[in-house]
Amino acid sequence: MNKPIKALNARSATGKISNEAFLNRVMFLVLIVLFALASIFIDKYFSTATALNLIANNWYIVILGIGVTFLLVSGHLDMSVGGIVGMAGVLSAYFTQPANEGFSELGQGLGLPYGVAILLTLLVCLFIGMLNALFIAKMRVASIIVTLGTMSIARGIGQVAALGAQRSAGLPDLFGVIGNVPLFGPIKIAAAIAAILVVIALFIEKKTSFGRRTYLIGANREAARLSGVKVELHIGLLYMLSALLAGITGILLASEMKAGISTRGAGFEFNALVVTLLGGASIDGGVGSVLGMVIGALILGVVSSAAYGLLLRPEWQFILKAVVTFLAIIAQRYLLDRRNK
Amino acid sequence: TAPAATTEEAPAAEAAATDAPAAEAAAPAEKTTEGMKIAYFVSTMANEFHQARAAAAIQYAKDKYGAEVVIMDGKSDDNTMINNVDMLATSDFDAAVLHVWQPDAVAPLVMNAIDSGVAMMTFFSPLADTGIPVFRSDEAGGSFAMGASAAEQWVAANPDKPIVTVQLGWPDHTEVKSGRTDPFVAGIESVVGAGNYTNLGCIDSKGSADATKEAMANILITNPDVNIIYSEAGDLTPGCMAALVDAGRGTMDNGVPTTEIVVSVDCPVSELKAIFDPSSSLKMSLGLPPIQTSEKIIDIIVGVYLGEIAQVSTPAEELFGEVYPVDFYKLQLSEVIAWYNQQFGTSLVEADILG
Amino acid sequence: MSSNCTPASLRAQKAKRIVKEIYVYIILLAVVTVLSLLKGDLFQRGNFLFPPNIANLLRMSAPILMISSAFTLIFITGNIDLSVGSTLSLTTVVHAILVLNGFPFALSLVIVVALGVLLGSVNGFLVMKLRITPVIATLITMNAYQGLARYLVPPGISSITTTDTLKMPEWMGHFSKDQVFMGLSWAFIVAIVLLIALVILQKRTLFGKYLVAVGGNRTAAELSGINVVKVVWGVYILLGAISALAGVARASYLLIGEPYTGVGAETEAIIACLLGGTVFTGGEGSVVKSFVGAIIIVCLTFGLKSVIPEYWQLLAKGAVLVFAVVLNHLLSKEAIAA
Amino acid sequence: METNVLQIKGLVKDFPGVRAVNDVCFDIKRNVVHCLVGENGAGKSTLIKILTGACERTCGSILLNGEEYCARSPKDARDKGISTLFQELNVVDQLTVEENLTLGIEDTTFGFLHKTDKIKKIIDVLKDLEPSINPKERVGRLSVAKKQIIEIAKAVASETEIIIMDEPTAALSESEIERLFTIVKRLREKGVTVIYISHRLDEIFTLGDYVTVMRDGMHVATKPIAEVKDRTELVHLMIGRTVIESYVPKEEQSDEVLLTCKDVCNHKLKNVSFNVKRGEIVGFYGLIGAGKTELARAIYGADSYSGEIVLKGEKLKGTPEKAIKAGIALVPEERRTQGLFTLLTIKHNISAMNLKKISKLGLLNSSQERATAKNYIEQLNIKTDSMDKETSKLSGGNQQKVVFSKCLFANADLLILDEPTRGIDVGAKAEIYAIVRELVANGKTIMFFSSELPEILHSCDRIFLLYEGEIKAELQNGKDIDSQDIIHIVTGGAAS
Ligand SMILES: Nc1ncnc2c1ncn2[C@@H]1O[C@H](COP(=O)(O)OP(=O)(O)OP(=O)(O)O)[C@@H](O)[C@H]1O
Ligand SMILES: Nc1ncnc2c1ncn2[C@@H]1O[C@H](COP(=O)(O)OP(=O)(O)OP(=O)(O)O)[C@@H](O)[C@H]1O
Ligand SMILES: [Mg+2]
Ligand SMILES: [Mg+2]
Repeated sequence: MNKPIKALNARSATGKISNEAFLNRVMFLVLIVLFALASIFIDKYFSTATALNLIANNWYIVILGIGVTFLLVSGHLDMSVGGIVGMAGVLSAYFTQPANEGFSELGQGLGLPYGVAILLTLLVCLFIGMLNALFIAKMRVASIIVTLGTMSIARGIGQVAALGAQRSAGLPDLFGVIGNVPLFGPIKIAAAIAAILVVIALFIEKKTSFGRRTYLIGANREAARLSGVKVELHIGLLYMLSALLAGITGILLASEMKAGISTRGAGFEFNALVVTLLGGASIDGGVGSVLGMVIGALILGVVSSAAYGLLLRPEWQFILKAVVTFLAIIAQRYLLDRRNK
Repeated sequence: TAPAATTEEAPAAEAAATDAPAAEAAAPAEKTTEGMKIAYFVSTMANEFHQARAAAAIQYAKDKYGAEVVIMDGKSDDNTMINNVDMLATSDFDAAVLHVWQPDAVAPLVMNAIDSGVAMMTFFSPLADTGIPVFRSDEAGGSFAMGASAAEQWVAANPDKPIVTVQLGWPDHTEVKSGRTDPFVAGIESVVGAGNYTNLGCIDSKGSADATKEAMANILITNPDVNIIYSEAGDLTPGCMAALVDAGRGTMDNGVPTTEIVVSVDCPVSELKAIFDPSSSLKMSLGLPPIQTSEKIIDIIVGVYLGEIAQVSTPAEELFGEVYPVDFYKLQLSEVIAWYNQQFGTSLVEADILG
Repeated sequence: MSSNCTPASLRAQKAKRIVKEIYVYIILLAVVTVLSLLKGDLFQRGNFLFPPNIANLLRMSAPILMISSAFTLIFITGNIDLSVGSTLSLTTVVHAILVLNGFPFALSLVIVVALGVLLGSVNGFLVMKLRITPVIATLITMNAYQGLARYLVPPGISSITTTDTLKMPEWMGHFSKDQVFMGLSWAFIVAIVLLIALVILQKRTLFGKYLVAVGGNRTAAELSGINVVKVVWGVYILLGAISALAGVARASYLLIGEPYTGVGAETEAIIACLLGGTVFTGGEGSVVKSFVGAIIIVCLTFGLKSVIPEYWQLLAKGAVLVFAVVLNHLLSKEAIAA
Repeated sequence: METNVLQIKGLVKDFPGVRAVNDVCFDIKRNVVHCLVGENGAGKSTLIKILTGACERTCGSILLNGEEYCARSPKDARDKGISTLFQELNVVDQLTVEENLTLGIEDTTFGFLHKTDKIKKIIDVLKDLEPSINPKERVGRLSVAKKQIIEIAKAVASETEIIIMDEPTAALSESEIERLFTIVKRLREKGVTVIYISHRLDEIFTLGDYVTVMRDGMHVATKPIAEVKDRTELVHLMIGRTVIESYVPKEEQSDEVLLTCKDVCNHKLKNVSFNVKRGEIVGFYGLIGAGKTELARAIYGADSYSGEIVLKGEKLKGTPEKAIKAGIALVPEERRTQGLFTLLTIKHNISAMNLKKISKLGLLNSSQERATAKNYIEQLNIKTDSMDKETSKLSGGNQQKVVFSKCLFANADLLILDEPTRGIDVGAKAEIYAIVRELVANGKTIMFFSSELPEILHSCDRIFLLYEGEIKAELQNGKDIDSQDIIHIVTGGAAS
């Protein structure tokens, strides 16, 4: 099928920086320029508060983006993350809600301690990840098809568990803590968790055999298998990792609003994919980086907040995201093309 | 606020009216409500008020009339709602209570269903063309009262900071506009007077907590001085509050507004907690009584079914239900709990709310 | 593989091939049987097979039937189009706007189908000319078209509908609602005609053969002088046009222009095609079976409506998709081994 | 009429970074078999692709029958009189034989297909080539060789003035090759010009009238075959140096059995049993489809099998990663799709099979990785200016050396080489043979799978002959080797 031009991830022959580092720098520049433009055209946009808000409001997409980046590098898509976010939120609430006296069916849960509820929720998320792993890694069905299915399954479980609504009644105060611990200014603990995860992911990506195997699989799955990489297991692990990260996101988001809402996370899968693509990853595998994804997330954040500031019409968001992704893909390809000539 | 049927629409309604008895004549002479089947439309079950309303309808219809209520969830989706109405004509239902967002689109289908002997009424949105009975809650009155109360509190605490208000919800929905958005702003205006406040308008938050959070966060970037916020549904409010907390706001100094006052709708238990927590900036919510609402609706539809209430009339018969604005500044917790327990069938005590 | 020639394994393979040919019909039969045994309130006297009920069901599902059968073609070429749902939404809205502003049906139909051609060719352009991977390219347009559809609806209302100054004409619903033949609507009849046309296209024309060639072995097709770009682009355009036709049908059914109406249509089309045994890697697929697959989905969606709560629907849909994937996998094992 | 059917003048083709065809000038006479030879990457296929319109030239001119010629697509080329049999298999599995034969040349009215005599004629050509193929059969169910034959039939049936064949015999059996030769000769009699590309130099001598040698995108020489003295001269022209000294099989063997296969069966293999001793080079020879690749992959654990494969006394568990752990490495048949990570750098390729060795607790040590890469680049003489160059930018031979490095770094005792010299030029081949010998000298054991008999005879101590998934004979290289016998056995005759 169509192969877009692919980038490399090391210093190139002539001693120039690698394509990946090059793209990251370009996208960082784009971020600065966009922020500057937004500051010129939007009153009160240029402020520390805005910058902090960008971080405070986009941490969830960064966490999801980590899993999606790894998968994209290995040549796979994950459209189920948004569904898992919704499901995890509802389940964590359901498991925690008191077991006996409920105000209504929606107030009645399993009455488990919060810690146990989190573990159990993450287990269910892992189960969805395993479904993905089974069908994609083992049966080799196209990842877009499988994950569209598991997206429905995950969100479906969330809807059934929340009876199509949300679970907020009777939740203990503890439920609302981890999503709301303030660090400084608007930055909450969730953002710090995202930052820590990013650092870990960067390390894994570049410095460990696990990360390397991900690139090997993305670059050539069959060669990787014949080189002794347990390809199916590895892809399976990546899907479970992605599901786990989505689960963590869902739990944090539920805690933040102190409610398990079954519609939460709708469209997050697209956002996660967009930021990863903005970061220079290619869907054909072998290329991409977590650092690029983080820059991509910030770009998307600037674009959507600027759109609100300018127009106050949310339908622009759809169009803008589409246009920005399109431009990013085309521009990155053009730049790499010229550079590698 | 009742939209009266215009004269040019009257002939259509009359035509329908003449059809209706014909259909009834075909049915068995004397009707009983025993075993009667009612399709009970709900625009979305993703809302606690609607869920409670649905549960109450099932219970009440069974206990009082021996009738069976089946919930038709519209899933916030026009296509689903319209499909559901379309299927009524060939269905096994004896009666249907509609709750749809596109009254114009379903009007012809409603006539079909009436022709095939299904008794019809509508909740929330009038189906003006059809002339079928409509039941609405008096949301406008409640919204107006809350707007006024919020404005009073803000002006008292922060006389130097002019009011900047924003509404989060559905800018494009006729009933939301006439029942919530506009009266709320009018309430504010009634306190401070025209021209003495800024209205950023109603921002579309696409009916989800996520979208509300995103919208609110972005509003705070460009309009950090916003101070009276009307979050127009219970399932949006968590998103609104999360964005405020993210921005280091969302709090109050022992009931005295410092950053903003947030007003909500539906008043689920979780909101009740926040409203009576003096350190949260969520201070009011428009309580709608689910049991009372449903009981009235079931009584009306049974009336229509038995022919006691006219199926169609010009203008359509419009009935109003009460609302209950829960207001930290105006009501005692004990009163609210009593109302809540009565309306939601719960057994809350003050300790549940105060933690 | 030539070595597997024992009579037993041959017989097993033949049996498998037969199962592969007919299973979609068996599933349909099973679904209908089960549904007619269940007593659902939505069915007259609880009978699913009550003809007006069936006619009703087919009337409202014409759009998804059209899209599913056409979707097969894009799968055959080994590509995918996630933007069909958004195309449906956008064209629904545009049709409603045109009709509201006094355009006659035929003119509006032509304009909207032309719009569909345009939207489809944008997809084709991104995929074939700019060589953006189909999933990404159509995910981009999926969002862009959805955004446009939303944008065309003026602020303050949620869909294109009768206003104070303009009234939706009374004929708006004719195409999808009038019962012209055995309770079926024009839209459904068009869907059937379309199905027949697509079958002929697939089986009897050069284009149909080239679809298989392109999906089966793209380089071979290129080297045989087939203009692969044109063929795939053509399928995207065809799919765009048919989605637009579906958009007209949907607008006519809803009597409004609803910008969210196509959400999830791509998933339904994918499920339908997979149930119909289409091979998503390209080269194989049957328009008729996808159509039957779509009917299965429609039956399940509406048939289960009053049997299980609405909020089970999504889970059920996901489960059916996974079921279809497994079925496809099991039945195509022979193809992989050969 | 011109004697030259085709005149190529100053033809240039640039790819980003590579000049694949560089100022090539030569003429092709009418009604001859004109062979084209050259190392891998010499630019043969690119030249062909320009001729057939599969890619555009950068500059230069081509005259067909004295008139300027430029094809926009393969179909256009065919219409103008040049049809082509491309290097890669180009059939559509999902279509029938008949549909494949007419692909791109169908008769239609208003876009609808209908049958004409043309189909019958093409099928006649096919029947002539291989009577056993049923035109209604789905191509996906046919063997690789039969697929190739379908393509040949299609090219032959097109009855153009010029037919180009780019390595047509790569997948054919001896008997099929013979039939092809007959057809090529018949075509020549009919006045067709055949441009024939092959790496098998014997075929050039058997079939060709003229030969053109290319090197590094440039034209080196064009001569009548009669004027070429022997293979050596041709090889000399191709690479500019002489190669391949003969191998003298080892006299004595170690007694230590390294690998034992007992009754190995799978979809292709039938009760394969043999053993390999430490320090040997064991050759496996058979025609395409004999099951060599399947055997290699089964031992490596890449394919499933029943039966027992024992390495150093321990039963192998049947996955590549376990095989590597046990001390086996495979140089796979298809370099680009199975051996190499073309997107990644040389460095990252070399370390891929043994990440453990350059890491501790899963943490990579990049200086160790660089040292490793440097070592192998020097040891195997990989021509590159940096170890950070992506392998897609290397030539075929150097790519194969990277694959070798990768396997060597896996530190295996037993190396399985499946067609290690397929598609690489003579010079690189010689280097590969040298590497193989050095490995054995260093105590490694080699299993050498090849469908080129000379190569097997040049390199191996012991030879197993495969036919239809079975081992038909075992030979000691050096003694009792009779090529006639071997061919007899691998084509299905009884062992003598
Ligand atoms: N699409 C392409 N992009 C970049 N370089 C290319 C491309 N196609 C071929 N090349 C380069 O052009 C040169 C000539 O390749 P070509 O395929 O013509 O060689 P060949 O003589 O046919 O080799 P072989 O014997 O392996 O078939 C090689 O260096 C190759 O890497
Ligand atoms: N169904 C198939 N589709 C495509 N290629 C196939 C198929 N089956 C086998 N092949 C390929 O055909 C070739 C012949 O297979 P096999 O392993 O049996 O013979 P071999 O003796 O190893 O031949 P080779 O000289 O090609 O290695 C191999 O390259 C194999 O990968
Ligand atoms: Mg070549
Ligand atoms: Mg082989």
